[in-house]
Amino acid sequence: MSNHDHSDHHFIVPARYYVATLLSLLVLTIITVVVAQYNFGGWNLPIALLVAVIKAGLVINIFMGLRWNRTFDRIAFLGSLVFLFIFFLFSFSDELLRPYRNPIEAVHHDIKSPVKPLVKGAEHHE
Amino acid sequence: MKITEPHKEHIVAHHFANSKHEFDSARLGMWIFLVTEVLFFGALFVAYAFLRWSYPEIFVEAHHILSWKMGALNTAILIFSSFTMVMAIRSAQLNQRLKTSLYLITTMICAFGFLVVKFFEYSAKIHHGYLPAKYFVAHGASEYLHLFFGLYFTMTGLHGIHVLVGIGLIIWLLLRNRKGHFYSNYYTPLEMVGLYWHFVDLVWIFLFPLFYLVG
Amino acid sequence: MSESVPGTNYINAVSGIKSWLTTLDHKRIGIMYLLFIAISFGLGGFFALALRLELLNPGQLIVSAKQYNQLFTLHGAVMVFLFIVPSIPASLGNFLLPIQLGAKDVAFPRLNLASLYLYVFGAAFCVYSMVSGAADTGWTFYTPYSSTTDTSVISMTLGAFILGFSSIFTGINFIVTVHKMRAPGMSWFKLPLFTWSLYATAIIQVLATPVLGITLLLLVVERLVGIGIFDPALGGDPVLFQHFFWFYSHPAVYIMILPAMGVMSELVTTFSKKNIFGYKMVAFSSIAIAVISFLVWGHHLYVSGQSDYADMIFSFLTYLVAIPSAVKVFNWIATLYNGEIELKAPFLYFIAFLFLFTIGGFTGIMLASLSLDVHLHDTYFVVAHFHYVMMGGTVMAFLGGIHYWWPKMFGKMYSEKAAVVAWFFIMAGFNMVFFTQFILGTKGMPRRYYSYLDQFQPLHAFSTVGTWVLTVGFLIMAFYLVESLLNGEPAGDNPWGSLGLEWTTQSPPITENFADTPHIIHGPYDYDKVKLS
Amino acid sequence: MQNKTITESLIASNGWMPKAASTFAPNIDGLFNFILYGSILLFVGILIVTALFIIKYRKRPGYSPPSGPHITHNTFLELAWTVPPLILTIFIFYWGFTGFLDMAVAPKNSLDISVTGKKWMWQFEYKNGTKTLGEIVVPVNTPVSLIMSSEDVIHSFYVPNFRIKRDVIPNRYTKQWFEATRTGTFQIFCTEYCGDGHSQMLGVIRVVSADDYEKWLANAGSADDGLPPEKLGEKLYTSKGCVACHSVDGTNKIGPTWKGLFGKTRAYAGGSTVADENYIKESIENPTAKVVTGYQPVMPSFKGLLNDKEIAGVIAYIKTLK
Repeated sequence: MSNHDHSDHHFIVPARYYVATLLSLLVLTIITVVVAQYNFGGWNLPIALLVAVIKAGLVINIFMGLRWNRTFDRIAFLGSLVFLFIFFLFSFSDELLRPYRNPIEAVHHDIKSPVKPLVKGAEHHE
Repeated sequence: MKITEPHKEHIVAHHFANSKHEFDSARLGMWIFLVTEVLFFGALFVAYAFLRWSYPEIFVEAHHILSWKMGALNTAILIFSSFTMVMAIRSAQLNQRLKTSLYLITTMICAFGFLVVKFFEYSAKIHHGYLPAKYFVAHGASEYLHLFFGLYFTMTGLHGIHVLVGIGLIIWLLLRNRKGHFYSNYYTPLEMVGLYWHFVDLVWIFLFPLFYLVG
Repeated sequence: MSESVPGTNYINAVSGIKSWLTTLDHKRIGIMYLLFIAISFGLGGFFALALRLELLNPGQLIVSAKQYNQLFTLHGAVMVFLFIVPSIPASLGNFLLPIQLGAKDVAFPRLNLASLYLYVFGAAFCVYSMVSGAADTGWTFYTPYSSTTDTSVISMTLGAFILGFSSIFTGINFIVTVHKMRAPGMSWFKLPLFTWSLYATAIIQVLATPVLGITLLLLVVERLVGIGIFDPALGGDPVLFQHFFWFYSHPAVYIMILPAMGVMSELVTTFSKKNIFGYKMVAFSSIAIAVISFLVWGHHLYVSGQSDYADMIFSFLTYLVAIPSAVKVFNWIATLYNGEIELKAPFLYFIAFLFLFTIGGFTGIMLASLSLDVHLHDTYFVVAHFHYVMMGGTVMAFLGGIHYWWPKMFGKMYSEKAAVVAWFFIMAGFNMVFFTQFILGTKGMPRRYYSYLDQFQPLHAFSTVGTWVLTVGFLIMAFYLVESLLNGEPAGDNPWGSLGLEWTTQSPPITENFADTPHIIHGPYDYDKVKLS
Repeated sequence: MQNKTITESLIASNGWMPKAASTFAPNIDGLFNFILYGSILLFVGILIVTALFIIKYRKRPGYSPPSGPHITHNTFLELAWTVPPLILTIFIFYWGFTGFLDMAVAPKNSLDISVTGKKWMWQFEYKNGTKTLGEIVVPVNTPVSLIMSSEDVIHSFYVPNFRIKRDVIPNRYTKQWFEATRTGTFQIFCTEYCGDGHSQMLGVIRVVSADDYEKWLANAGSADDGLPPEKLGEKLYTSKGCVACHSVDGTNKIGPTWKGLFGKTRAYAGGSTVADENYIKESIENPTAKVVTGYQPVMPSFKGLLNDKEIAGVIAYIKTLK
């Protein structure tokens, strides 16, 4: 078996890519910190997540080299995100949809205190 | 370290055709391992989402307790260490053994720095009793705040364990690089540990805003 | 290389215990897995016998309620985590996957050995749990029971956690091996269907097992420090645990059954000397099953307080996953058409699978139905259903695979007559045990009951007697297989006249599998195009 | 099993399912039979074809299989065994789904009963404050809503004759309704594994006529006034669920047996005492105060569930068990 195949198969990424990525990541970190000092109400989470996703994209594509990688590595990694999303979506569909049919089933109560009987004056909850 | 000493020729394992075959296989294996890691941490993020949905108020309260400055510092440290990691690999690709070692050492110092900051954060929380339910003794906290800290310690703790493992792997790389194992045609372990280390960075990129910034 | 010495093979190439413990040869690792899996099966079977014996009559017979609960927990945990999940992939798969691809080894032999050691390490945790106040949570570890009971839950959970990583390592190895280690000419559509099924299995192992890992880890942390995510007393949601658990454990069912389906495709082609009907359909349905299996876990939660809308989505998707499985069954039967069928022992297990798995499938249709499942959920009907699928499906295919590849693995034949006798005992015993439980279940007998209403006793007793018949079958099998190892006739390289690549090398194979790297020209089942000399 | 209240036999029925007793049952049984007979038909078909092939194409002297390329594809056949099953399963899905929706929504005028599951008993409470243990009485042909919750782990409320089952969860309410179609006494099981007493966590539903129900509700709790104390105690032993954990014949269950209990010296962590009236009363109202060595502190408090007269009855009953 040929042990030494010196074919030039390793693509060497120019250092400026790495430096630019580092600087972008640091700038994005500063942005997300600064933005967090202001309150955008319901938009706080989406904004923070958007910045995090951009940062993650940079790390994955440049530092981890997925940009220059074989197709299957990409499919595998994107696949993991798809399945994670399925997990999130389906388990959340349960939690989010619970109140709609029997509103009482979405009520959390404290089990440390004895179960409060609902009977007295209990109305129908549909 | 004597950098004049020639590198050691890598011998391709008997079941691979050539070193490219070996490298590609190893990298595919590593990516698939990272896939499992995505699901591993991802499940915790799903748990996070559930708690956030059920008890939004504890996240507001907790975000005043955590120090975003410490978190931001750690973010910068990890990002920088990711940078030094790719530079270490790049140096190996260019047969610059000394530089490889220097970059690896910088990465390791960053990793230790991260853990030191974490140590101070943890001790402050422990001191004030912000702990998971069984040990939660903080005063004036809302009823379910312990849930936040249960999750906080689980997620950052698991991430911290990954950092520790990373440090071990970097030490191993340093030892091997000293023996001259890595050169332009063979740097597979560097690449693998690099991918792992970037993943650790990636997890922190999400942990930081979700725990420290968004209240 | 070793072909210069005639009679050398992977077993006798090097000798000594140490050479086995440090081996990187996928075949030796596969054989060691086979040994440990057989031991686990014996252990799990012992627990099953004990708990069935206890159920011979209502009230106490041999163990207390708590011991009974521990018994069924151990039976489930051992059978699931130590036996059936690794069964076909880690033993037969490890042995055969590289040979079927024409490779010298799996992509990462050291990772393969690490997976074996993790398996043993995880098993040690489980055994520790058994001797230190065995867990009594059921293998499902539902919170809050599992986070509050005083038995040894943590060690059992950590054991399963470690076994999960063993399974992940096998999965990673198989995916890379299939992608990277195929011999020249071995295109994707020349892959044997067993390999396809292992590939689909590996996808599930890699994607689902980490979630089990984190779930069990959270349970351990829950017990140690009380993070409260799953504990209602602390503000958590116990139904969320069920989502976490079944996100792994439903796809895990397909980790168990997909390799079995792969074995079936190999058996039906070899013993009918026919090309498989609908190769691409069978191959793609493996992948389809693997993917859809991630979308159906909520059908375990119809009555658990899950939202009705989620119930609806999960029920619908569950019916979709039934179709590819049914298609496979039809394809196998169509393959028999115009064949030249030999009723050898491995083929008997093909028939057993077809018979039992189909019953398991039809009862699955009942359980997937929303309104009907309300009545059947958590009764003996469910117990019977998954035993028909897991034991009637996976175990039968596993036994078929062992009988089929035994000559290749050890170079020796077993007694065909004894194999037929054992098969009859196993089939009779199995149906006695579990068909009875369908009746019990529809009548309303709940599962995991230590004691029961007097009216159920005749059925329970019949089921218990069935376990004894089943045991006789397995004892006969153990006897003739050991006998074969000691005094078996030499098998020859290709006793079944199969076209599979694994049958072109010697029995048992040499360490490097093939003297020369094979070049693949024909498909794995081209019985119409290739005439064997 | 020592459940003394006789419930209707689940085994004795013509079909596979127990005898139906709720409005849901006919639809569910219909679906069951549809799948069952459809499956049998298909299964027999599969078996016959397989058997025919094996017989016809078995290797034997004088037989050689047809030569020529093998058939590996047949679009019509493949569509034929993919599409009709798909349509059939979607039909089955629809049937099960609509049946399930009927079970999910209770009619507006339903009678509410609160159900509490705890290790290992079922406790029921009516709107007028009447509490019962291990037994509910409901009127026939009336929709009844059960609003359920648990005090410890997950339980599941299952009545085979009604075809209803729903998990009972510690920090949430779950709801299940039914309408009984005939009078009788039916079995309640717990079907979510909940520990040592899981198989003893039973109960009964007594379905009575509307008149009897009104009478029962008006007299509930006072109907036993005429009984002598030890008879009252014996009755309470089963009706309040003591039977789940305590035997009266000396066998060891989850709790100590009552046989010969009275007057015996009981050792517990941190001391011992003679089992007299006060000890038994304390053990009923505050069971975890003095847990006899070798047993788990799992008994729930019966404070408020038994009045003084009833406690006296239980003590009197225990005294008779020599």
